[in-house]
Amino acid sequence: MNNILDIVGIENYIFLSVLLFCIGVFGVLYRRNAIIVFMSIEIMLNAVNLLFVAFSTYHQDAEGQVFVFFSMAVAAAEVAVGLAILVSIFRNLGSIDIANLKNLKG
Amino acid sequence: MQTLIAISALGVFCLLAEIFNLRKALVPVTIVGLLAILGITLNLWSIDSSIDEQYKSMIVFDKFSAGFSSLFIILTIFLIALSHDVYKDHQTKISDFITIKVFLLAGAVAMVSFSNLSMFFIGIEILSIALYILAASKRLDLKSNEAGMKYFLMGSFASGIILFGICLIYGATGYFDVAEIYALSQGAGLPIWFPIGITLMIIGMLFKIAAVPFHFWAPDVYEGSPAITTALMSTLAKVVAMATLYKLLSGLTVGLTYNFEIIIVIVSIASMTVGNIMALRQKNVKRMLAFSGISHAGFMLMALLSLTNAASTLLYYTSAYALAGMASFAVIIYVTKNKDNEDIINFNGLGKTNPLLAAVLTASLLSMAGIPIFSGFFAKFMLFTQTIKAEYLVVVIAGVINSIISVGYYFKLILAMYTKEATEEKQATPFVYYAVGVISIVLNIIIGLYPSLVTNLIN
Amino acid sequence: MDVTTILILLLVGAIATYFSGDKLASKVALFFSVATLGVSLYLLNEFSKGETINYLGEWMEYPKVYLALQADGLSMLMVLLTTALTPIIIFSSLGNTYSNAKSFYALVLFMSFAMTGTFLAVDGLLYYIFWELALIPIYFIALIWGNGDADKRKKAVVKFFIYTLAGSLFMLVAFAYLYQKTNNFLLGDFFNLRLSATEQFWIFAAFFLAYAIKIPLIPFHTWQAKVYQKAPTVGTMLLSGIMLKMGLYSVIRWQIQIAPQAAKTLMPYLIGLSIAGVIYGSIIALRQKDLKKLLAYSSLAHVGLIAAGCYTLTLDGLNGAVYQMIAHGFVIVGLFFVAEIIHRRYETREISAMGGIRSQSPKFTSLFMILVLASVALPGTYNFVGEFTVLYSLSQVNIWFAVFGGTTIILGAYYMLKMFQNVMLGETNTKVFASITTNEIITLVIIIAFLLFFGLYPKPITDLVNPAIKDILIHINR
Amino acid sequence: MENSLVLLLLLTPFVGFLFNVFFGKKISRNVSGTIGTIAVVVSFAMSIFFFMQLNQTGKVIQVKLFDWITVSNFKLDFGILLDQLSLLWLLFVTGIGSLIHLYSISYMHDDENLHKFFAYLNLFIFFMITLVIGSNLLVMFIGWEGVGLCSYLLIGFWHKNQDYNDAAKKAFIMNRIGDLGFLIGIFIIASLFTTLDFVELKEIVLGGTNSGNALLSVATLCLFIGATGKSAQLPLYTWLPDAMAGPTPVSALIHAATMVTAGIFMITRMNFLFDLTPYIQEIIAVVGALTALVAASIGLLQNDIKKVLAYSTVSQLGLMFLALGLGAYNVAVFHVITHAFFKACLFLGSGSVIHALHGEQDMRKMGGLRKVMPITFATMLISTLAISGIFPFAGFWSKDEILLVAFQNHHIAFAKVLWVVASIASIMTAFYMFRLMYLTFFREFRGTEEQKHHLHESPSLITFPLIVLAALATIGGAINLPGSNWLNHFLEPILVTKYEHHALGTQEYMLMAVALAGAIIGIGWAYSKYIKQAFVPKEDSAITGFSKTIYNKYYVDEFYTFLIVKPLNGLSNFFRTTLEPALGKVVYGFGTVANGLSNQGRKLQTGSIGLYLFAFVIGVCAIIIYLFLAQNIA
Repeated sequence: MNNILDIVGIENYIFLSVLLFCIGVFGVLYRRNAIIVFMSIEIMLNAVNLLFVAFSTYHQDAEGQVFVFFSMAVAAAEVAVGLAILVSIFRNLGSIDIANLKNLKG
Repeated sequence: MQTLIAISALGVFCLLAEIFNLRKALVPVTIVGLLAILGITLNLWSIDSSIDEQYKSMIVFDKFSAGFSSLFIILTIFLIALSHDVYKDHQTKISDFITIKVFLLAGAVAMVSFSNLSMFFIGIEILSIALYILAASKRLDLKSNEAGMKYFLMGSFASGIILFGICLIYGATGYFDVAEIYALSQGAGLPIWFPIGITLMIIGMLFKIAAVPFHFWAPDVYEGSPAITTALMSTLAKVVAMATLYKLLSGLTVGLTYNFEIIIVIVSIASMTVGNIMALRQKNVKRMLAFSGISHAGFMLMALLSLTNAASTLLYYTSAYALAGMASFAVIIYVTKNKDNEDIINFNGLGKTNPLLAAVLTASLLSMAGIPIFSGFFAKFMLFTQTIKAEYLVVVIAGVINSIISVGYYFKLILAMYTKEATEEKQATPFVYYAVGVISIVLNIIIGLYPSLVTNLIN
Repeated sequence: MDVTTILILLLVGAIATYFSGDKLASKVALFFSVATLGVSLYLLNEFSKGETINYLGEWMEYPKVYLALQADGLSMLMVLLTTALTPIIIFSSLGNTYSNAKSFYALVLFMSFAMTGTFLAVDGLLYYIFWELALIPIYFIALIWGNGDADKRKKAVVKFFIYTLAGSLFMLVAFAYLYQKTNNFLLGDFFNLRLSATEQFWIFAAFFLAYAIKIPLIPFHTWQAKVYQKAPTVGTMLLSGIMLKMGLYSVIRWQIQIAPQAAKTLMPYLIGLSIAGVIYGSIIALRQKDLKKLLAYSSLAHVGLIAAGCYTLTLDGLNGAVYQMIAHGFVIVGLFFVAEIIHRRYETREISAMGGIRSQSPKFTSLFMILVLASVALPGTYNFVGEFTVLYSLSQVNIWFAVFGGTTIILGAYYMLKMFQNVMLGETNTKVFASITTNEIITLVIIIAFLLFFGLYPKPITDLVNPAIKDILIHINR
Repeated sequence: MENSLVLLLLLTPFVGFLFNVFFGKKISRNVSGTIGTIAVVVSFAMSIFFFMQLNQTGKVIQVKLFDWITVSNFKLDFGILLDQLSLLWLLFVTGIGSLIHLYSISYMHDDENLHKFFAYLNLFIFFMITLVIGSNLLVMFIGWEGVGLCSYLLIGFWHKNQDYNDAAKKAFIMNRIGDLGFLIGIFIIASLFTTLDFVELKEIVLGGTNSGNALLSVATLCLFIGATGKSAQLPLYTWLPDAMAGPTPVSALIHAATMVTAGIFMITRMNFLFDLTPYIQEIIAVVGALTALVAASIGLLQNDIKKVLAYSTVSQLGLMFLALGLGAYNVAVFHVITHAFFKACLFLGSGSVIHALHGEQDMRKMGGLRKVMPITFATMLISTLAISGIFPFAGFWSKDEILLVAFQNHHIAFAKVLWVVASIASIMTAFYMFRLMYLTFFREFRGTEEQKHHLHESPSLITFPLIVLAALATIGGAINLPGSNWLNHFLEPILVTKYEHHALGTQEYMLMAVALAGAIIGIGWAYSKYIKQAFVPKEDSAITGFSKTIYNKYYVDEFYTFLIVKPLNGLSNFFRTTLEPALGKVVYGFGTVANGLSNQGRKLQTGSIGLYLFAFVIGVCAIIIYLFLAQNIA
């Protein structure tokens, strides 16, 4: 069977995932609710994952897709830790607004 | 490779120890285990830089990785030794902390011995996640939480960037295997996103070593985290990141392009200057050392300007820096143990109440400031010579000026210890602080007097 | 036996002193310093017999550093200056009691260890290490045992430390640069480099920064007066008696030899600057209210003249400079000790609070008088020999240098005699001046005897130094 | 043998010094004085011995003790040279020295630091001998500075009085100014001839053709500056009058007879050089004449008996320098010797007067001492006649010779002018000297009753030296009577330009007559004023007009203070209070700037994650963009 990329073209995948990535970045930059920030980060990571898959098809080898599994696992672990921290913050602070975290400065 | 396996095994053992109620014995056992592993690692010099067949294209355990791994192990030993006293109040969790540290070490070793980008990614994530946890490990302390959160957010952001970088490289070359990529990178005709990928990865690492302008997290996180975690970050984590960055660049590319060297030069100078200048007016010691760490990162970046032969110098600098840092943190942890903050005032009159620790701290600060016979001096000197050879005199001049500035704040601490009157009388000091402080500073001086001990490990 | 013995002895002495406890510390330190003096005299004898007392050993492979210790006439003389002054200084300090004496005397010995090393090392990095090491003990001595308001002192001392360190770091860069070319730090190999004019200029400048701050030459002298004033007298003696000479010695040993071309081109300006320092120091000394500060400025003037001698790059200039170093080393130590003697009795260094001491303590007065006369280079004292030679060399370069440099003869007499008059003469002081102790007399007499003897018979020193300087000139005029 | 004798000559005073320093306090007062005196007498004996020897053999004695200073192109040994000149000086230095020591035993008897006094005197003699017998310029310089030191010590001998100390300091520093000149001169000579040894120098100079060498003129000028310092010539003379703060024997020995003549000695030593530099000689002559005039004019109105003598010393020295400038070294030497006799006598006499009046020095409070102190009066009268140049006293011959050479000189265009100036000076001399005599010894006593009650002639220890000196002042002229000219012959080996002996013609007699007349006029003037009109000088406050200016020494001291001392101190203050802190601030400046930046920088570290991430992203973008641009440009 012939490669989907012959039809669509790898560039588009790249542009798409770059776009996604940037959306993630901006989300991280401009949202103050920790949960949403997490999600934005997830978007970034998934944008990359998407690209991985695209590339792996492009190169016709599986490594890329394997890597995606790695990264997903890692991301999950990360988020788990992140949420844990968030919980304790919520206990102490009663809010999950990252803008309130300004005790350490100077 | 044995090292990595052994470390992971040790980590697992620690977890089991929790189950079997071996908490008391945990610390000593772990230390012994690590010493054994150190032995194994050092033993590897008989087999010189050979890729381990069994894990083809995943792990390469050559002199570079062996050298740095041993440094990491030593540092971890110190940290674990300290944790015995630090965590004696919550014995229940001690095994967790130790386990995390051990796994963190595993991640670190993985980072300096990867031969495949996936390995590198996993390593760095193990390290980071462990650090997030440790940073936030004081659950009830808001500062600690904040530190953890900040570190987590920015860290995972950086991970995203790194991942993107890896992805682009993979896209450009079709390989995760370092050797393959290197081979390809020599030939022309790689798509534009290959250099972008490299750049993004480097930026990610620059974040990890807290180089300007990616340094903002460092002071806050250092200040907020528990002292022992700060110690870990400023010694182990920084060194790991630096080593990895070097390995990445030397592994993936045929030397840096001129433009990229310019960037390194700028970042290096900026880091030195910003770090030192900012440190001048800090009251909190941990924060001060965070900034000093930033400036040291700037120094270490010099090594990247002569990629081909700076490995030994880098190892030397990092060990000098890390040992001095470890010594100073041993003292800092002791002094600030029962304090609510780590301000310099707490060090007043230490010269009288506890001359030995004061001497240790003084020595370590002098080493960081780069005063002779302490290894810090030779480290700086080697960097300078190498950078002059690479014809980046301007960086050297900046470095010199910065070392002058740095004396300013290092000596604030010394002055406090020797000229101010003590606020409280001497309290009992657990032996371990003396042990860690003295041993590490002695090691520092020894490699100062015989740099070849370290420099000969690599090259 | 070679020169390492001296270093080892001093180092061991420092350690032994530290562990001997506060009671014994001063005695032990004194013992070791005297022993060192003995050893160095023995070595001098060996040296003059033509025995080789140098030491050359490997130290580091990378960077390539040798333990290269070499004693030619010049180094030998400077080492003797150090090992002779150290016991005198320690002995003079017996009259005081220091808290935590063991650390104090240990630091003193350690400092003299470092300075001796500086005078002996002919390997750039080794030399630099000693150079820096000498800084640390004096920093702590001045910081912890100094006098006056703690914060002011701290400010002065830290400034001193950072300032001198700043200077020397540039010297380090120069060494790093040279290391690129030779792949080791041996002075001998540095000579053989054919450095371009620009290289020489920059290297010379880097060295100059280090030395101008250490010596100090104007306008780099601002640390001096305050530190001299704040430091305990022992520290001041070490600083003014020996440490300044490190800078001047280094000018001869390193700076003008490694970059002779630059030295030659810059000569007029360097001499001009030094002489400006002479005049500046003398004038500013006229109106000092604090005895130690006055002496500080007087020594600023003197070292200015010495530096001028060094930069003439002539045989006489260098010889004279060396003579002056020795003479000044002794006389300034003596004078600071005099200040200390008065301080022990009057608890002040304010000149205005003194006066009318002569009628109470004629012995002390006479000794003080002789020191004053020595410092104004009266013929018959060794200072005259030095000053004459230096001024002569200046006159050979350009008569006007000699004229302006010579103003020190007039101004020196002016401020020293004025000081002497206000401190010692006049109506008998109401405060009782306890008669001077035997120890104090011995200390002063030793110094004076030295100055007078060599003032009349300088030949031994001349014969010791001359060959060394001749060799150096060969390197300069290569 | 000879060497040891030379050393004996040199070192006995030094031994005396050491002895008095270390044991003076323990032994009785008279003993220390006696020892001090003996020490000098021994040297005197030695001098005589060598003098005799030289007279018989005519062989100059040279002794090289040891190497001293070595510089690149020549060596300086510590050598001794006993030739006609040095022996001549030795004779009267040690001779008068011994007399004055003798005198001091009694004069200083009540002083607590008697032993110190003698120690210093001995030390002075030692250095003076060194100065005189040194075989090269630098050894001479040792003595040169040494005597300066002793003069410093002795002027400030009563150290509790800060004014005296000031005077001492002034003397030393003024001398130092000269010494710098001297040193520079030495340097130039050394670089020209690569030796400082007198004998060698003379050979080289006479051998080579250095005349007209500009540097040489500079050298001699510098030497002369040195001389002006030591011998109190314009413009450096002001220290000498102040030096009268010292005990009177000191004034007699150091500031009249011996030390102040060192300048003349040195120039005479170097006559072969000065002969080559006529311009400098002219300068010397002019300076000498002017000094003579100025000092004499100041002397006219002084009321302090010692001040009068001091100024007269300055003016006499001026005359000697005039002679030197005219190339008549032997005449200068002649006057040095006679002057030593009568001036020493005068000082000692005044000392005896002061002694009798318990320290009163103001002539306005004296008078009528003739009857109570006959010996003092007689001796002083003789000396006064001598200094005023009355026939046949010593001063007449020497001074007349000076005027003669001034009148007959053909090298200097304006020699006649100089002659006139000198003559006026000597008329003034006659005037103020007799003014002194009249005010002190004639008419009735003007002091307090209490003083009058204690008036007495001084003990024999004081009067004996007076008598001896007076005798010498009378007959001293014999050594160089126009007929015999023994001194001139004696000095011939030293001097290059032979002094032409002109037979005593009418001109000479005329000049003598004129000089004598001048002296008599002066005396008459004084007589009419102070005896006939019985005039007594007014109180200081009452003095007005030009005489006030003169009385205040033309305000030269004030002028110097204003011109040099004040600016110097001002500068010093400026440096201390303004420049130093400024320089300090510059250094601190770096630190301040850094700290300031630090404070600003800390504001950036707001703690807001958003900002941090923003900076992060900016950094990323910046780097990537830079790379792109660089790529495309390249």
